[in-house]
Amino acid sequence: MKKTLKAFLNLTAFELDRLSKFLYALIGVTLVANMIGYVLIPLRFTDRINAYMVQNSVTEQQALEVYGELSFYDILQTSWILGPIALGVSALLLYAFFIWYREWLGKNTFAYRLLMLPIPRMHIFYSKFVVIYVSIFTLIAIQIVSLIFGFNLMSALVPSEWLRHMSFFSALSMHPFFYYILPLEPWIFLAINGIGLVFLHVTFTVILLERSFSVKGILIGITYVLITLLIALFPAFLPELIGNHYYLYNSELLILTVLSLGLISFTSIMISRFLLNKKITV
Amino acid sequence: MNVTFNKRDPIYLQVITHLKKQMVSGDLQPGEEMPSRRQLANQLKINPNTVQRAYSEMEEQRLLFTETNRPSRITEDPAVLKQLKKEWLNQAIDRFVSAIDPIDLSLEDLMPMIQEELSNRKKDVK
Amino acid sequence: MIEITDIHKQFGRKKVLNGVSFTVNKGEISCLVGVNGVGKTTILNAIMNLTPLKSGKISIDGEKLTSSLYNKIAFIPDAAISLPHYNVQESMDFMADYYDTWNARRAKDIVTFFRLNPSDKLHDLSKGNQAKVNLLLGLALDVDYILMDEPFSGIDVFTREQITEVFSSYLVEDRGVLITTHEINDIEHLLDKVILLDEGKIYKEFNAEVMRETEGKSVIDVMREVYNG
Amino acid sequence: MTKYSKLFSFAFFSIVILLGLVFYQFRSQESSLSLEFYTDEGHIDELSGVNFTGYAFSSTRTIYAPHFEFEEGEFTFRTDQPLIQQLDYQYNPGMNRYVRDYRSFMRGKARHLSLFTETETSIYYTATQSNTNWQAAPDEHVFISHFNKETEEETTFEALLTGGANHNVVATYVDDSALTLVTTGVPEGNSEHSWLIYAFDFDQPQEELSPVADINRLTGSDMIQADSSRLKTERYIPFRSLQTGEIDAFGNVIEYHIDSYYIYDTQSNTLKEMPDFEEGDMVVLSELERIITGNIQGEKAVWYEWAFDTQELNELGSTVMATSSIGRIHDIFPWLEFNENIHLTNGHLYLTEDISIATESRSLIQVLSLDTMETVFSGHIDTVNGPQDLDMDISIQELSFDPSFF
Repeated sequence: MKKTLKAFLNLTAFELDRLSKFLYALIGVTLVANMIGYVLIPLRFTDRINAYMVQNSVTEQQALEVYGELSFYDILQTSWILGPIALGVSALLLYAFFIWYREWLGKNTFAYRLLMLPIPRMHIFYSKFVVIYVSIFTLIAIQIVSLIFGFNLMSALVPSEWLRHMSFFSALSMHPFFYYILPLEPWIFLAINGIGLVFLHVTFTVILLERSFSVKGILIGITYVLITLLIALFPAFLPELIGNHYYLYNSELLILTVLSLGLISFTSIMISRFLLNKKITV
Repeated sequence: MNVTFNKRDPIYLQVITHLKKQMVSGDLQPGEEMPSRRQLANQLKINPNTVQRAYSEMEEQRLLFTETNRPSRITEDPAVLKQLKKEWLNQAIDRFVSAIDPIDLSLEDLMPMIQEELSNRKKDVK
Repeated sequence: MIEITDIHKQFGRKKVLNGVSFTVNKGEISCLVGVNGVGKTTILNAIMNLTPLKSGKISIDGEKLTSSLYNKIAFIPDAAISLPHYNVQESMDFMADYYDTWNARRAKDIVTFFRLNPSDKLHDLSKGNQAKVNLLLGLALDVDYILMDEPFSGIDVFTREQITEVFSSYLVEDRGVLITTHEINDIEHLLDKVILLDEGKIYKEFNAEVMRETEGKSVIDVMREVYNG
Repeated sequence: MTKYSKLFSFAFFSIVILLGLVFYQFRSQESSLSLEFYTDEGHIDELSGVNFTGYAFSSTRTIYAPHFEFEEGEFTFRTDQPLIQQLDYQYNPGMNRYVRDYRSFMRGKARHLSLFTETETSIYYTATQSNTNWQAAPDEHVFISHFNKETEEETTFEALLTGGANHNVVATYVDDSALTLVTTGVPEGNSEHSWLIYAFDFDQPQEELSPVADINRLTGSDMIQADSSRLKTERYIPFRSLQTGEIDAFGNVIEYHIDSYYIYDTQSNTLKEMPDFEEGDMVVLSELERIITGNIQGEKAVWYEWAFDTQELNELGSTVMATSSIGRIHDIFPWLEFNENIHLTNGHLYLTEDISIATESRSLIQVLSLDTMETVFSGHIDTVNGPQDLDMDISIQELSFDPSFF
């Protein structure tokens, strides 16, 4: 038991090592773009207010009435902040595919090495999975650190009378992106990550289907995705099917949803295991 | 020690012939330890199982002997060695005679030629 | 003993293996011979559980294929199987991390024997040296069986000699070895068993030495009969 | 160990930061919000049996709008409840109580308080299929259920409502075994919605019900509102008619005027118009056999009891209202019901209003006794810190009564 755990950690650390440069690049882009946003937006705002005050020879108060006070939310809405997040999300999504396909790419068929390791092959599956999740959380954590820094930077760059009275968390929770991505509401955060987890399991399964059956595998994969969608959405459609929206309590629908997502995850793992052990081709 | 084997004859026979020649020539002295089959296989770049078979065959012919847990050695039995030399000579004479048989030459004519060839070879060696 | 019983394999509609059975014994060097595309690599992949079969059975010392198999068999494929940005030492460390059967002393010997430099990066190595690294990573494992796929393909003559030496060295001593090749010349003297594949079936399976002794034919002679006749 | 250092440091970093954010957010919420009543008059005990839900929204303190519930004199926040309970939460205290206490009876029943009538021993539920199936068109079939609180037995009848189409049950009044169904529907031979009254008796259940009254036809008005009774054990049901007032440039009505108040007697199935007051606002309420009407001018209200048979107005006395508008909201939109902020139960009037304090608002509640003509309770809800809490809006949303207290 201890030996397989060590092998799993080895493999996970190894996978992370292969991913780290990519992750550093994403972190770099995020931090640089964020910093630009944190400085540029407040400066542009103060410039505008000052210019307006000079041009129209009015007081601060009047200028603020025209432009409104600056809030952290205004900064959050710019693509300096949202851009890197969108980039990170799509990059990791692509990486979820790349993390498998790279083993077969090029002259180096590293799939040979991985599949011939004297450890359960599902370790490969789980290690790739864990590494993607570690990357997601690392990016989120970096984003949080950056946001805290940015909030303080903005407060330092702009006179406090020019700032709208809005707390750090109010600004974040007002923004749908951050509301869902950051752990502001623990249940929402867990739900989003739970859905992400199931999504990743299904994605991996589809990749393994393709790797095992090639073109036929893609068709099976699409069918599998449709079936999982059907299962996942089944609880949502259940009230319509029963013809009574109050027959099941919301809590029961949630439990059903959790169960169906769990079922999808479990099936995906079982299918992946079967494919990795019996059907995969190098 | 480089030996070229032909591909159509069993290699173990070719190995035996090679070893016999060394015994006859004195390259392998009576009582001398033989290399392990692995070493010999590696020297000759052949399969160790083939060497094994050659060794077994030679043991049967009592050219080699093995004491438990020791490497095989060349026989020290003078009768066997004598027999080997005799056999080797017989074979050589047999081949030589059948080769020159078609040429009509008397033994007297032949002797100086053989003598000359032998002395040439010895010079080459020197 | 690796036991291969009546295996069938199909790629699309093309039947590649059509009822192939043979065994690989410990202490023997066996060779799968056949022209390219005859399914030699597929058989090795199947033994290593790297490709599914349509039907048939493969067992290693009477056991089914599982991941614990890889503590018994090493496979040296005809492709680089370490990361290109790794150097030789890192590649060896990777193996040592996972394999209980990794024999560091033997690995060191092989590095010396092949005159490899542990700090060389794999993507800088010549094709011959890459093949040597592949051999190193497989041969340094204390396993009972070694499979090699086309160990000589596309390799210069000197490297080829070095690799040939491996087969008569202690590195494969007492192990069961299965090689695939379409170039038999260099290794003919080294083989115990020859398995000739043709059109998805075993055309002939024989002991090379017995063939020479009883029929006076070299392996090449037999191959000529099969592929030309 | 160095081999794992990257993995462990990434994992450690993200866990610390994520937990740190959760903790930081928890800290920055200061003490979690807690509410209490600030009593101006009387005693809070007067609110036992009164339950309500509402929200306390702050744009600076919290990241969400916490819904609270006031039940048995205690404030609880929705987010303080276990997750399962939060999910099943209804923004109505009566529904929450039903779901909690009669979970299996409530299964499959629409969560609109107006469809339920509760007495000390029973709960009645009247609904059409469209109440529970949002895809179904309003239809003529009503399901009438009776639930015995003691035996937990449920009896259900299905009846066909004739004389109209597209029915929507608005309220069901109960008197022993006799039910009075108040619905809106399109009467036969008409294209406009109308208030139709049906009668149903549990002792003699009929499969087909025909309307016993058409309020719109009786009043001659096509804009009618019904009293939003919480208990529905009254004999008399107040209705009122509206007139369109101001119309904007696009032809949209932006104001309505109250036209007249009517009282419907569920026993004689007759409708009578009430006399208007010359001046001031008029309020009409009923409880059991009583009809109460109030004439309010500013903060002074004069209360009368109106006899349905003799149509006599009998003055009860006068009270002081907490504000000049409490209990009466004048919405632009003609809702189905009126008296949303004033309720008569057990001889007491319960009035609510959101009052402004600077930029924020607080909810006010006043309880008047019609027996003593005294304010037995008056107070407002605020945070424990009081009005210095900035940007805090506190509002009562739904109020209901637990009949077991009266």
